[in-house]
Amino acid sequence: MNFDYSDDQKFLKNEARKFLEANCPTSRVRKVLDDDAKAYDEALWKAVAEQGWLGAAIPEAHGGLGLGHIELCAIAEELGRVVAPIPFASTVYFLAEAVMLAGSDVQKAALLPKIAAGEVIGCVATSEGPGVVTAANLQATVSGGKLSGTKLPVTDGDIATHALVLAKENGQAGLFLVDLSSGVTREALQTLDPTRDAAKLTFSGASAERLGAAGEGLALLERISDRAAVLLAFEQTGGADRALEMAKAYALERYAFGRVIASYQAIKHKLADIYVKNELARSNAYYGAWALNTDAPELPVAASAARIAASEAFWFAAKENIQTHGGIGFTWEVDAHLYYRRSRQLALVAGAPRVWKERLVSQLERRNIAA
Amino acid sequence: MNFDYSDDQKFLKNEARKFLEANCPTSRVRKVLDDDAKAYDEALWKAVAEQGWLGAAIPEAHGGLGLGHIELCAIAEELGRVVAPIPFASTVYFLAEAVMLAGSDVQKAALLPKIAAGEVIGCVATSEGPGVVTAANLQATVSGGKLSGTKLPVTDGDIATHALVLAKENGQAGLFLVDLSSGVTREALQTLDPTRDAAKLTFSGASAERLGAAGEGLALLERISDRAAVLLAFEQTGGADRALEMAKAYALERYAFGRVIASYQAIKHKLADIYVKNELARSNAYYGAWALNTDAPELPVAASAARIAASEAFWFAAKENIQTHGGIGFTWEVDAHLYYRRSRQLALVAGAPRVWKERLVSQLERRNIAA
Amino acid sequence: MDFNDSPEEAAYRAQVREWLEANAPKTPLTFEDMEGGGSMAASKAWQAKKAAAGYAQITWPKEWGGPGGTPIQQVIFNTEEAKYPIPPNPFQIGLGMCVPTVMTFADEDTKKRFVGPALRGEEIWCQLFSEPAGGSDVAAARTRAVRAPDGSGDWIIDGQKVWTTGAQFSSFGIVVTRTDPDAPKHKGMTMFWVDMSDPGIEVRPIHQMSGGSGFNEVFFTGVRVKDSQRLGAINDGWRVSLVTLMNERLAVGGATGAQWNQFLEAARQITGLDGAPVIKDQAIREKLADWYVQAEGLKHTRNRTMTALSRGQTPGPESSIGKVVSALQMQDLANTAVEMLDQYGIINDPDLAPLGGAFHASLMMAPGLRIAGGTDEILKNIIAERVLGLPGDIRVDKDVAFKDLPTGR
Amino acid sequence: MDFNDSPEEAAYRAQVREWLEANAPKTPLTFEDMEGGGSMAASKAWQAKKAAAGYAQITWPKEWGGPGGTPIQQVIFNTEEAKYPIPPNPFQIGLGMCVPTVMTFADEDTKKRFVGPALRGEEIWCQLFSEPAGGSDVAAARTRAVRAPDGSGDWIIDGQKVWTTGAQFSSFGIVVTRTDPDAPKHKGMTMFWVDMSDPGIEVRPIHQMSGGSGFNEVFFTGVRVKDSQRLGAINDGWRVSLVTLMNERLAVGGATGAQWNQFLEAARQITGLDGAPVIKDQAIREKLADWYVQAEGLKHTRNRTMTALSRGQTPGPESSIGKVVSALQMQDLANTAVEMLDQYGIINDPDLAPLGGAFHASLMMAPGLRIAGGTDEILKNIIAERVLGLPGDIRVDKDVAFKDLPTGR
Repeated sequence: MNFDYSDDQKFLKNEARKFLEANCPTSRVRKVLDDDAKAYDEALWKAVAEQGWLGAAIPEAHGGLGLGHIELCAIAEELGRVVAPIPFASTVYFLAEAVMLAGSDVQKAALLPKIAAGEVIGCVATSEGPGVVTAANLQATVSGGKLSGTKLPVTDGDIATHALVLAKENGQAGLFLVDLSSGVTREALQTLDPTRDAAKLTFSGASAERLGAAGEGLALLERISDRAAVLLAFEQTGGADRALEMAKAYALERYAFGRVIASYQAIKHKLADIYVKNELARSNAYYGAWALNTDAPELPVAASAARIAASEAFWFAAKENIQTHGGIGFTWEVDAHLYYRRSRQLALVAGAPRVWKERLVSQLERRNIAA
Repeated sequence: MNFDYSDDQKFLKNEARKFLEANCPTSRVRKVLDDDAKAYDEALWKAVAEQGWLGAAIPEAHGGLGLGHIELCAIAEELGRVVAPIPFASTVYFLAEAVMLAGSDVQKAALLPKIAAGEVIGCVATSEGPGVVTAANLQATVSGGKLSGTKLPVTDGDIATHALVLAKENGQAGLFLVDLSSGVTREALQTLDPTRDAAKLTFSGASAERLGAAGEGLALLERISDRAAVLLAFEQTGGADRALEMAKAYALERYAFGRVIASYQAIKHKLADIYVKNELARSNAYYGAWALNTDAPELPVAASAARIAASEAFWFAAKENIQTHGGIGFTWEVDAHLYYRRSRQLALVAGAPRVWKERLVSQLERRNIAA
Repeated sequence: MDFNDSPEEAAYRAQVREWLEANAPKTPLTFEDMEGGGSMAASKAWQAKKAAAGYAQITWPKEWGGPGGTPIQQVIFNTEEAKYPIPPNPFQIGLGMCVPTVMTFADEDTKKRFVGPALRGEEIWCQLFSEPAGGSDVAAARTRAVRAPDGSGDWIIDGQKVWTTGAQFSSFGIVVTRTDPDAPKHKGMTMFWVDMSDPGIEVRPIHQMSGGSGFNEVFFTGVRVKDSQRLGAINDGWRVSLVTLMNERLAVGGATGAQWNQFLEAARQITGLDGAPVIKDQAIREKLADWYVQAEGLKHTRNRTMTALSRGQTPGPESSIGKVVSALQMQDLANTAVEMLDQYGIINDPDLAPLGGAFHASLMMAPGLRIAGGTDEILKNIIAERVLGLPGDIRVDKDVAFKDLPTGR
Repeated sequence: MDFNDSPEEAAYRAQVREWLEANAPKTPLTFEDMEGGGSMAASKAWQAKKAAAGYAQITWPKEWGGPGGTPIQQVIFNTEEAKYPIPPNPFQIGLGMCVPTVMTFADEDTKKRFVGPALRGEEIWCQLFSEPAGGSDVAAARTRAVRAPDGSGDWIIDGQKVWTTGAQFSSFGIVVTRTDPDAPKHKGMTMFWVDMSDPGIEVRPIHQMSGGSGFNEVFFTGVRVKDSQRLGAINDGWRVSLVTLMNERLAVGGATGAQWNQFLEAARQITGLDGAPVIKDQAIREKLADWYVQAEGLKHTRNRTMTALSRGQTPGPESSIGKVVSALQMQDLANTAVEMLDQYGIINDPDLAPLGGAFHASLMMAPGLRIAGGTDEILKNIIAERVLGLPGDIRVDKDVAFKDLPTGR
């Protein structure tokens, strides 16, 4: 039984924590929060590229470190702790994973080294409006290799160089790799987490290369989303842990009625509840990491469970962290709301938890029939 | 604004409480619980009839007290407090209400005085198996005024003289009044609340008179159920209040670590949570009572809300009452489990809360469109 | 059990309706109206009109300038008034809590000076109790008041208050200060009224995570007040503050933010899991049912409270459950609505988000609503102790000199 | 991150598998087998076999008759053993808690007398700590032990214990008594071992709401024990009991009762709101997802615990979350299943209810599971204090003579 980070992985994780504590304090995050014109922290992005993190799971042959996905999970957890304001998920969890999973040799050679070097920023453009995108309501269209249509919201759409776009081709949903250097107009969107910007992208004849087979765009998107979901679950777990730490630290230093508030059962049990949810999320995330790293057939189920547990845990931790802080907790000056916002951003960016619950149960139904 | 019992109603309620404290201590309830052969407390049933409660809402012309439904609600609340082991709901909330609502003059004259006198016991036979009964899966059939089919569970089916039976006639669902003196075999069922017995009824040519118009059985059953739901909500609220009182009394006398356990926030907040749910249930029940008493068009919505709130409140109060008691709470000797059982019996007897939630929301949808 | 007025109530309601129809504004303020203090001017004008007609503080006795009416009359007036597009009411904390405290403890001249202008909306009051070191714990006040060294009998106040609603537009405030740090915490406080324009008082708005700034910090730096501004005896400020807090108006207000019916409307229009509108989703339907039942429960709980008032009784403890239920519902409903939008849920631009971003606004307001005016935890303590009669939390700070109490930030 | 054995673990597992295949029962006990004490006889026979082969208490040192193995070896053995239809294990409380306490505090002769028979399953032990007046509060014990008046040095024990698992078939027990009521509660207790067949000890089963009787009350009436049966010093019983409680075995066990997959199966077969199977109901599906995710979370939390054992580390605090999650889930899942049956849900006859009444059994067991072995509230306190390092609850009973403490029933 070996169901934890190895010593090497723990070392890497620890180094990542130290690096981010030095390079991504919340004062840096607030620069992106407070400045509408600033979509991400460019300096941090460069530094992270220099650390090699963008290519952690990219093979050495393509300019990456070739470490594997457990190491990437460890990094994701640390990025989540510090609510890093960079397009890491869009670029690494989605674009790089998509290219590694379904890209041609040419595409891999062209994109992966640039991703590892921080020269390419990715984004995922699937949503076109309120609610769930389906094969039936999908509007964007690719014809003759040219994409037209409107996508919103697209996280990191305002700064991305490349997009994964869900669109119809010959009436069937496909997933396309789109170079954003032309044929697209971008409009910044106002979102609930200004530390992670999003845009509306309007395509008018942008060049689009299909990934995977014709008509299998939704299936491929699910496979990519499974991979991203595991990595996002680590970011969420990291965020949830940090929220718990903040709540605990405050509860231990704040006095009410002559006692630290951490001595009241209402607070003790609240923090215990957060702890329990966080540990369940961590355990589910570990199993997702194992499935991702070994490309196990359990990945879709494991990824769904990891995403559901992590989304729930981060939301609970983020909102009860504010509650534990009392009045000061809902002020702009205190960092608690950064985690509240990020918990919502991460829960929605790859599809809402309820969508994942449905995915999970349909798979359990099939598995139970098969068993 | 006059949204509470009147002084007269409070007096009646208080008298009912005193009567039941004297005549229905839990030692009496346990006689039915522990004795498989005992389906109800016959002496209590007779005493309750003598009090006139069975005919509280039955017009004087039909042998009742003609008091109105608010008074019946007050009595229901008190019966709920003492988990009375008698077929009051089956007889009064269902059978009497059904006859008053849809019975012919002949039926009213024949049944209502006997109900008021305690000579008739009713039951409702709709369910035929696990899950929701629908027009499509209904099997019992009436042909030429004769009923065949199997119904289970039928609460009080082993002691009832008359049944309300949902059955098909000419392919359409109808609601029938069935005299149980012949054409039926009864088999006692083992249920989760042995203080309220139930049976399986197998009909083979029992005489059945249709209530209401042909093919409108489900609609009529809904109207009757709305009325019963309000009355049941008062029973449930009464039970929930008693469970809270038990929890509070125990918490104030039980010491742990040198303090009464009522001084721990975990217990204080638990009891506060029960209190909040109970008050929300009471307020919803009052609105249901108003709608029932005035035959208001709001009744279906008000009854649904009353039933949902009361079912939830009683369940929560009953289970957290056990929890507050700690070890002794889950022993047979302590009365907490009587309320736990009854909370489940009452939540299921007129359809599970989720069925009522669906009814509520479909009505809100229609209302919202109409508005 | 009905919703009818008694004959007296019906008569009062008819009189109120007639007066409102003749006097209340018929159109909401426009954005232009509200600019440059226009909103406050409208509020003050409406308050003056109400005061002149005896509708400003209906339950106030004649000696305080009120008509000496009943609580149910106040409720009737509020209900009828709410049917008109009246301007905001910034007077409630002053009239409901501060001025009654002044009335109770001040001398005749002071009463004469303050009651009229407050009632007519000419002067607004704020309540300066909470401090950074003690939110719910009013007796943790550290703001010092010491006698001026010049022997004048004046007091010098130094310290900081926080969560002060309306401080930026208040003329006066009542402030709890620490006058004897050697006494136990409840026995060394003194209350004063202060002129908010005095030198040394600085008001800074608090920037909330929702973007709003409804609260302020108030800094006292060497603020000099006369001994005649003292309310109650020296070191008796805790008892005085209890009078203020007991005057908190009945919590008959409803929840704010987006409600179940708005959710239902939105759910009709959003694509769900299988391409059908999300309102067809049974998980969503059950949540809707729960919210509806809670909201109806609160509404009819308020009806029970009003019934007690109508019968001349003191409302039962059921009136205390409102905020603890509605704030949590607000957070859950808003979050469910945002998640129902799926990826689109991150967009909170009022031009793009459903209902002009009302769900998103609720999501950002809810954490504050769960805290302001008593946290969920404090409210449950209050229900447990005052309603159910359970013991108070064990107090370790009762018999210790204030200065020796452990403190954090 | 993988689920593989280390080479040493793989070798041990292979050895265990070989032994089990040669020695473990291959068919479950029939009802006939179990009658008339047959179940207990089978349990004892299997325990004796394991003891002879060095698999009874794998981590016990050689001086106690064990093989001196590692915790992960015990886990491996348990995992492999669970694949066979082995009889119930009534030895765990004795071997896991009581006997180690005896080993720690008793003299060499006592050790020699007790260790072998216990290890071989010949003698069963029970733990007599809880009392009616103090469930979670072991130090509230009122059962008195006083010196016999005859000067023999013997002790006379009077009082009542409760929640004693296995008392009815135990040969011996360890009992916490009050020996100095004038001392503070933690400082006046003394521990003894007792022979359960001694006159004056009466065992009565506790009838639970679920119908079961897994626990007992044990009454002590003038029970005479020798001073040599004392474990540890006089009035040092609290420290001795801590040793017992620290020996509580690792909570690596799973939840009992009906699980999500049984719910899923049942939901396929039951008619839902619109006549379709209830599994199509999205509210039910979301609940299923939540239960699955919780159950998987617990399963993989146990994997993390085992990883720590495998690495020779002390497992982290995550192992403490199991029961608080699974007991609540059991109650919620069972109740949802029963409600899913609609009116039919009241029927708990195993011949008629789904899964032989398993959901109904869970519904009646869950309240006990949420309490036995530490209530939800006590477990959350433990997580808050031992895992998160938050302060303990304020204690009012530390420095007061036991006889002066307020008590209820």
